[in-house]
Amino acid sequence: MLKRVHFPASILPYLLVAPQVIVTLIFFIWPASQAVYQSFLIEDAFGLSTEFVWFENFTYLWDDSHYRSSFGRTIFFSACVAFLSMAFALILAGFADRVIRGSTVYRTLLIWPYAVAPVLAGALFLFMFNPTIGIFPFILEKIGYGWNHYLNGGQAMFLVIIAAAWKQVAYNFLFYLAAMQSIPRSITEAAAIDGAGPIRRFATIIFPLISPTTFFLLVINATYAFFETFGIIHAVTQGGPANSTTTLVYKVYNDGFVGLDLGGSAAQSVILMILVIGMTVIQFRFIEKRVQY
Amino acid sequence: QTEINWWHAMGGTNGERIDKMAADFNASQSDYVVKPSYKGNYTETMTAAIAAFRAGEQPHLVQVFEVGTATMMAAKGAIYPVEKLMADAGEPFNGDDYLPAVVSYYQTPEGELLSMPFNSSTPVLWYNADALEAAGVEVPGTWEEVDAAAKALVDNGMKCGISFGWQSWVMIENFSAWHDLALGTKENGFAGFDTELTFNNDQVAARLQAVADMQADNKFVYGGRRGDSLPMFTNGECGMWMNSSAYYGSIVGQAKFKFGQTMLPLDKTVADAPQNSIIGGATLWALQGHESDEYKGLAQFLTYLSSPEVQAWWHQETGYVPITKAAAELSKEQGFYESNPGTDTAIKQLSLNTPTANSRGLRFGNFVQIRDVINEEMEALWAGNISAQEALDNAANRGNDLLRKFERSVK
Amino acid sequence: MVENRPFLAILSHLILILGVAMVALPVWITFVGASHEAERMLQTPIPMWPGDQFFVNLKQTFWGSGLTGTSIAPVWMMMFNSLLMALMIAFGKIAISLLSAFAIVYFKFPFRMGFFWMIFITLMLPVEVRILPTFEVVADLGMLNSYWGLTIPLIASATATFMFRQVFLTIPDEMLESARIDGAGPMRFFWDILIPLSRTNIAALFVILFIYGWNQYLWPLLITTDADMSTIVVSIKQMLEAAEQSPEWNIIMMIALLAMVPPIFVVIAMQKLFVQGLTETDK
Amino acid sequence: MAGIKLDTLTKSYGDTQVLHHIDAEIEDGEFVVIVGPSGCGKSTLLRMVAGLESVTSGNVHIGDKRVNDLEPADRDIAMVFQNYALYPHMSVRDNMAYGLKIRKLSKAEIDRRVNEAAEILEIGQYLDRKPRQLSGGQRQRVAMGRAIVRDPQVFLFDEPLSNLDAKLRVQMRLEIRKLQKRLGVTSIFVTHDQVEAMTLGDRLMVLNGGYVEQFGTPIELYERPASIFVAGFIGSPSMNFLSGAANAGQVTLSNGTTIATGSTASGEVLLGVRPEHLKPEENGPFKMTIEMLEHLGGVTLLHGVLDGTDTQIVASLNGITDHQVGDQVSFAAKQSHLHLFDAKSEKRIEE
Amino acid sequence: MAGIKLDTLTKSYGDTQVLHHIDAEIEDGEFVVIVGPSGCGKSTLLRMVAGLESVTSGNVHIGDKRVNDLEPADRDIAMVFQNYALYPHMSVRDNMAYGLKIRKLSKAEIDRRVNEAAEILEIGQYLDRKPRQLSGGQRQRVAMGRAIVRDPQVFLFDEPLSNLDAKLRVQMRLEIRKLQKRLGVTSIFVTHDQVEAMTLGDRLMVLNGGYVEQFGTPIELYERPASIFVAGFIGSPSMNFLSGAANAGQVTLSNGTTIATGSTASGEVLLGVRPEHLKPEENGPFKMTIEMLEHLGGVTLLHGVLDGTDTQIVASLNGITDHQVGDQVSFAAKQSHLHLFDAKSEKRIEE
Ligand SMILES: Nc1ncnc2c1ncn2[C@@H]1O[C@H](COP(=O)(O)OP(=O)(O)OP(=O)(O)O)[C@@H](O)[C@H]1O
Ligand SMILES: Nc1ncnc2c1ncn2[C@@H]1O[C@H](COP(=O)(O)OP(=O)(O)OP(=O)(O)O)[C@@H](O)[C@H]1O
Ligand SMILES: O=P(O)(O)OC[C@H](O)CO
Ligand SMILES: [Mg+2]
Ligand SMILES: [Mg+2]
Repeated sequence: MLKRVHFPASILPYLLVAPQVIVTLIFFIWPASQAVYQSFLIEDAFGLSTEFVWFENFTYLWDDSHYRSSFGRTIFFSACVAFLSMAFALILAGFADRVIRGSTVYRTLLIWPYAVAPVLAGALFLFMFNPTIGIFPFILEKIGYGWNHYLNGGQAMFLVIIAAAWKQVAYNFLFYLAAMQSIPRSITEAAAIDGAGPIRRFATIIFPLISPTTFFLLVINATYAFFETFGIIHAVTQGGPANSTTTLVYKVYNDGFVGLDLGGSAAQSVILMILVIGMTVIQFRFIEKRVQY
Repeated sequence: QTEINWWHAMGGTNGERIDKMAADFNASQSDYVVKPSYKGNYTETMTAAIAAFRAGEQPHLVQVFEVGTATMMAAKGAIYPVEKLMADAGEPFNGDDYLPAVVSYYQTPEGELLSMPFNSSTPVLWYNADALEAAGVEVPGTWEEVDAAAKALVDNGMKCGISFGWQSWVMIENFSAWHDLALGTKENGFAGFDTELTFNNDQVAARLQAVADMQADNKFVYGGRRGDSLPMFTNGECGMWMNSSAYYGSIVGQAKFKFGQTMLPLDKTVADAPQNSIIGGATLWALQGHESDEYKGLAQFLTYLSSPEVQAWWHQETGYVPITKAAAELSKEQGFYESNPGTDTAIKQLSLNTPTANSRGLRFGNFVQIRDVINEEMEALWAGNISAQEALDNAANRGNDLLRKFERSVK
Repeated sequence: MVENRPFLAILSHLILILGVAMVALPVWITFVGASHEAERMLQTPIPMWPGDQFFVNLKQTFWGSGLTGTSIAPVWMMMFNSLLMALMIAFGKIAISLLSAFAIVYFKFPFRMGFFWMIFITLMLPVEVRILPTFEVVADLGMLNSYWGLTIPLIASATATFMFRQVFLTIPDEMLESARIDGAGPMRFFWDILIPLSRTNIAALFVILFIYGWNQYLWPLLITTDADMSTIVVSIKQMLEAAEQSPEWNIIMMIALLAMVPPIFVVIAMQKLFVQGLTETDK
Repeated sequence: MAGIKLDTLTKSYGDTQVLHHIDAEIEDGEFVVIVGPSGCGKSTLLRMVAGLESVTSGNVHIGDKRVNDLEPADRDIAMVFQNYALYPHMSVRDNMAYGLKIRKLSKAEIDRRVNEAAEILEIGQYLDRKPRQLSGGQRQRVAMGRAIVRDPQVFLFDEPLSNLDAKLRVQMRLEIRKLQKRLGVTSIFVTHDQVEAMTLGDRLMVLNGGYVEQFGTPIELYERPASIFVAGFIGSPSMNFLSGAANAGQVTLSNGTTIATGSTASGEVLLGVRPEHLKPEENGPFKMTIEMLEHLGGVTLLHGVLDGTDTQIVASLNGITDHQVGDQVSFAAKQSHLHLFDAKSEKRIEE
Repeated sequence: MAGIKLDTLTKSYGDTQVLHHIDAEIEDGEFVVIVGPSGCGKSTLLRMVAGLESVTSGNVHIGDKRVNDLEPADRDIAMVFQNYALYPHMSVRDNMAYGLKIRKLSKAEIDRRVNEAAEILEIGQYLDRKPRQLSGGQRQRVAMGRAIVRDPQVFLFDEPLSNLDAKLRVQMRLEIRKLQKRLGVTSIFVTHDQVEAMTLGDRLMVLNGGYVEQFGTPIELYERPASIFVAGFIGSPSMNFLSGAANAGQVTLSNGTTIATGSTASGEVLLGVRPEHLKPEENGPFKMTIEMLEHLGGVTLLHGVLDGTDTQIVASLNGITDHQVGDQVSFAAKQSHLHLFDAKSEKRIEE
């Protein structure tokens, strides 16, 4: 997929990439390399005394069962967020695709949570689920279920998951609807003539055909859940109770910013960077040769 | 005019009061301008200051909560001990003017005051007087009575008997001091960084276990790590609440019932009489790296902040303890304690006895993280996942690891 | 659709309306919250219908000091800061990404793919995980407490570069050929042909980046110490913090509402371009 | 097997009526082609038979059954779409088997039918490929196969050849024709290509703006087009139309030339004559000056204007002729090759 | 105005050579069509003339100038692309004016040229529309207009008609032809459609796999195709090829029939005869059984197999014939309509 023709070579392309490359070098490459360097240090908070310790920060993490469990937790959290928001979006898109008139109206009505800042989403859900004044704990109590996410780790996890998923439904819906609308009508018609009812058509034709979108969204949602939900967790649970909502990114922040353990936090950053690069490569390869029928 | 930057962690109404103090100071003279900036909660403010210091952009003055003391202290090149600052600037300063329970927390073993006490608090027991009366119980003085009162409140239809916030501070640090128990070796860390945590003793464990057991019939309900449970008290859900005296301002504003504050309950199985409680809240640290002229202004400002009038006002508005003896006197003279019974509880608690090695306070490195660890383990206890002893053992073990890390980092 | 049964159509609408209701609920509650008195918001159950204090709260929030004593800049000023930051980030990212994508697609030069990968891999890392060193760089450059410091470090964009690359690749080769035969040089081609042809994508990206910029939290929190530079999203978190002491939920909800309005407005106003630009190429 | 009856069928979208009173009976086993320009309603009509569009009024019968309210799946039809509409994620085999699986046929029966169809269409070696791995012509065959395996009463085709290149189109056209004859299934085939229509259909239905212009065999349409529209649509190059006045068995063209037609009609008429029916003849009545020549090898097309008028006229002569641009040529045409149309109604004037 | 000279031009992409030693002289004002199957290198050749592809070896001259190293903009050419390559965001007027603006012509001059071109092409009323608001044919005209305003020495066309539907294609083909004659600009036109090639070109260059198969007038190509490839490519339906052995002025087909050819050639040959040159004649040498009939109106195509062989054979007869499937028919062809090709080299055997 490269261009057949190019402009003749000159210095111009270097000038064109320069701003991006310079910003990248100064504000990314350099700080990232600093982070790598820091991950080999034990340092006091003010940076006044440092000791080079090679991989000690890493081995410390390796031995730390809390760090290991935050891995599993992050994966669980991401999987739940991705699954919930994608499933909900898929269902809505499936129905929106059916209604001939009004699918754009529904799109308008569904699109905007995308614009809400994670921190804000967190604030809204925190308010709705505030054990004392929140509306949901009130309702839940009426049906005999006690809500206290300050105490109950499962509930806290549930809360951040739905807040994160809520924000992402809009985005997923957009892509699913677009994908469904781009399936040639004649294919669903052919299936109808072949005798497949709406549900069967969805299961055997539409869903398989939008699987590239599903895969794409999976990557996007996983990335989102990994990183961008920081604001939600920070606003809602701050990783608690008892670590039950501490994800990897939150832990990097918490150990570095709250605990002022810079070396340990930098080591976690380095591990995250490696993870991200892995995810990026997957995403890149996927987008580059998008699965297409 | 010389600008003096002051980063603080006082949101809400207290933030307004900070602004007022700065504005008043600015109006009182023309050489200096103090610029307060709200930087988020205690941890965020501290981190912001440290990050700024590393980048050479530090403020002159930063508010750091008591648990950050060890970290700040250890950063010898970064901080400017206030006693020295005052001396260098030629401002009058006399350590004896301050309440011993307050200053002792922030002194070097040699007795030099490192940071300026500003908003010091101590946990007290807040109670809903109307509810207690309705349930027909007296204000409790011991844990036994707390338990009974909680039962009576619940039986009388309340959703919960007692709750508390800042649980490590209230239920472990202050519980230990109150009953003269050590939190760790080496005089709770005052005598050196090679200290180990020892709060996982039978007494604390028994107390926490008993509290955990109180959850069964809602005599105790957990409501979050810091002040999150305040609405439970002000809403009338919980009849009793243990937390900082500094919630006074908020409770006055929000409670629609008659409330009071009393001393922390005594655990008779541990001690016969209370020792003294330890302070919380925060102090103001001066940071290195500015012009001497600026420090001069800063010193003036600190003098201003500690003046009896300012402190008395601050104390009466917020519930933080007055840090100087003069301010306490002034409040008394103004008849504040008489018209607001119970508002002297904090001072009384702090000055109940001469502090012992166990009740002077604590000075553990990485204590912000250790508090996190304690919070985590206590939450696991409240959730019923582990026993009190397990929770404390875990916390002490993990805490000790952090202490060792700290010890290395400041070598 | 194939089946023309009205029952299915009604069912579809019902489910969609239900879905919309579920998605909208949090904001409804916010709106309700913003329309009552502070006291009412502390009594359980909190109301489900709007009260009559909306404009009172709006006035207090927008022109007044906002939440009592957060002692940060007035809300309109924070909104202005947010707006400026969002716009600078969005335009900055779009500009430099357009240029670099142009270079990468339309020129063949040594290290071309090297640059591309450097931009691509590195920038995927969120600010959160490299924030301290980045902060130090910004401080060293003396950009703390400035709009430049708020924006420039966030301005490099792999996603935008990648997206424009994709867009440019889908522009038929004949456009370039035709322009070359017409005698257009590279920059002329860029301005006259490429930019106009990518405008839906630019618009879509603008929406995404505006929201990205507007919603920044941790970075502005750290980089600004001057109350006058504070942004609205940062203030929300600080208000939640302060809510522990003085829970003025009505004002918090009002500010939350105000903080949501501009990005939501941008998304909805540019919805069509946004959806087109997003789903036609990025996917 | 079954015939199809369309009974005063109409279709409207909102206020716009796109099909007007279509009546037609299609015999069992017949191959009917619906032909007409883009937008005339061909697809709509076909889709109404398929059950993919609702009927506004009138009836559709397949066999003896009124099928207006049946779902497509229940009408026992199979359809081949312009873009083939193969399921891209299924192998060729699964594409063909899909409808049978839904109908819960036994595995053995499905295999039998799929293999049989694959053999007929010579796509046996592609059965395990995905559609994207096939060429256009192969995809076309798979689409046919999917229709065949179902063993339906009716085949419906919506421009199934228009995505193929010219050569392949000719070839597939022959194959479809053969296959339909062999299977004997009643078929409706939609196209806008008159050559396709002529070569495929037993009968052609010419649609124009939602009305049936003519319904008859290709030869009928060629020889006796019912209207100017049909006359111009069928045959290539298009018929020449010359305006004139008819009177007493002859037509006087606008340049004064009179031509004997043997028709008793009178009044304003259009005289139609196909390019291939114009034969050079000295003193022939149709005189033109050649403006352009097109040598197609087998035939040569002479383009020009009828002398004394501004009517464009085309003649098609066999072989490579040695005419030059600028030459004046006269043509004549047999009386039986002249067509008369009423200038107003544009309908054929029948003797 | 200027002629074009291609001088042992070759093109390779990496190791694969896609054009082999192309030599050609195109006269000033001539209209040359390059024709050949997909992938044979037509576009590549054209783009080398345009300057959009580099020259691997050899030379391109436009007029007297060697242009190998000139930028496209400096070659004084204009090009019309298959997808028109109109700038979608510019109005028709701006599309046409763009190149002139870059050349810094005065506003008045630009207006004059654009209006003139618009008039020639009858697109005056669309000048303010955007390309997407135009139909395919109108876009095509705009693309032409953009080429015309430049007043170049050479027009280059790369399959400019292949996105149009059949009718429009015929019409635009005529227009392009007229326009080129009127403007007299040297033109190269690429297509893979032989009808287009035949009707448009003064001369045709038939390309196959990067080699020039033949370069001559349409009639030369039709009457004396230089190879089997050209013979099969030019003419529709395609020429029939019958394998046989040549000897002493006659060819013996595989079924034993002998046909006099008057050629002195001997050995394995292919005998070519066009469908339109087969005339029914009792006892004619070409006997076939009809397998299928196609009535196209003007002609009827008879498809069948040459008796005693399995060679497919097609005959094209004028009018509507009354043959039936299954009939046995014999055909003859004039000796001058028989073509002989060497079976090995596939080249024409010249007498
Ligand atoms: N869903 C619809 N709503 C409104 N009008 C429609 C709809 N579908 C088709 N039409 C109109 O009905 C008319 C007939 O459309 P139809 O698709 O049957 O034409 P067609 O003959 O198949 O054309 P083509 O050769 O281009 O496929 C057209 O004018 C079209 O615009
Ligand atoms: N950039 C390239 N790199 C390698 N091979 C190429 C390139 N461009 C074209 N080719 C090859 O050169 C040959 C000629 O291509 P060209 O586009 O000239 O064919 P064409 O005759 O125009 O075909 P079509 O009728 O399909 O347009 C093809 O085999 C093609 O695959
Ligand atoms: O709420 P405060 O300000 O009294 O502080 C409570 C704790 O001491 C903080 O560590
Ligand atoms: Mg159609
Ligand atoms: Mg080509």
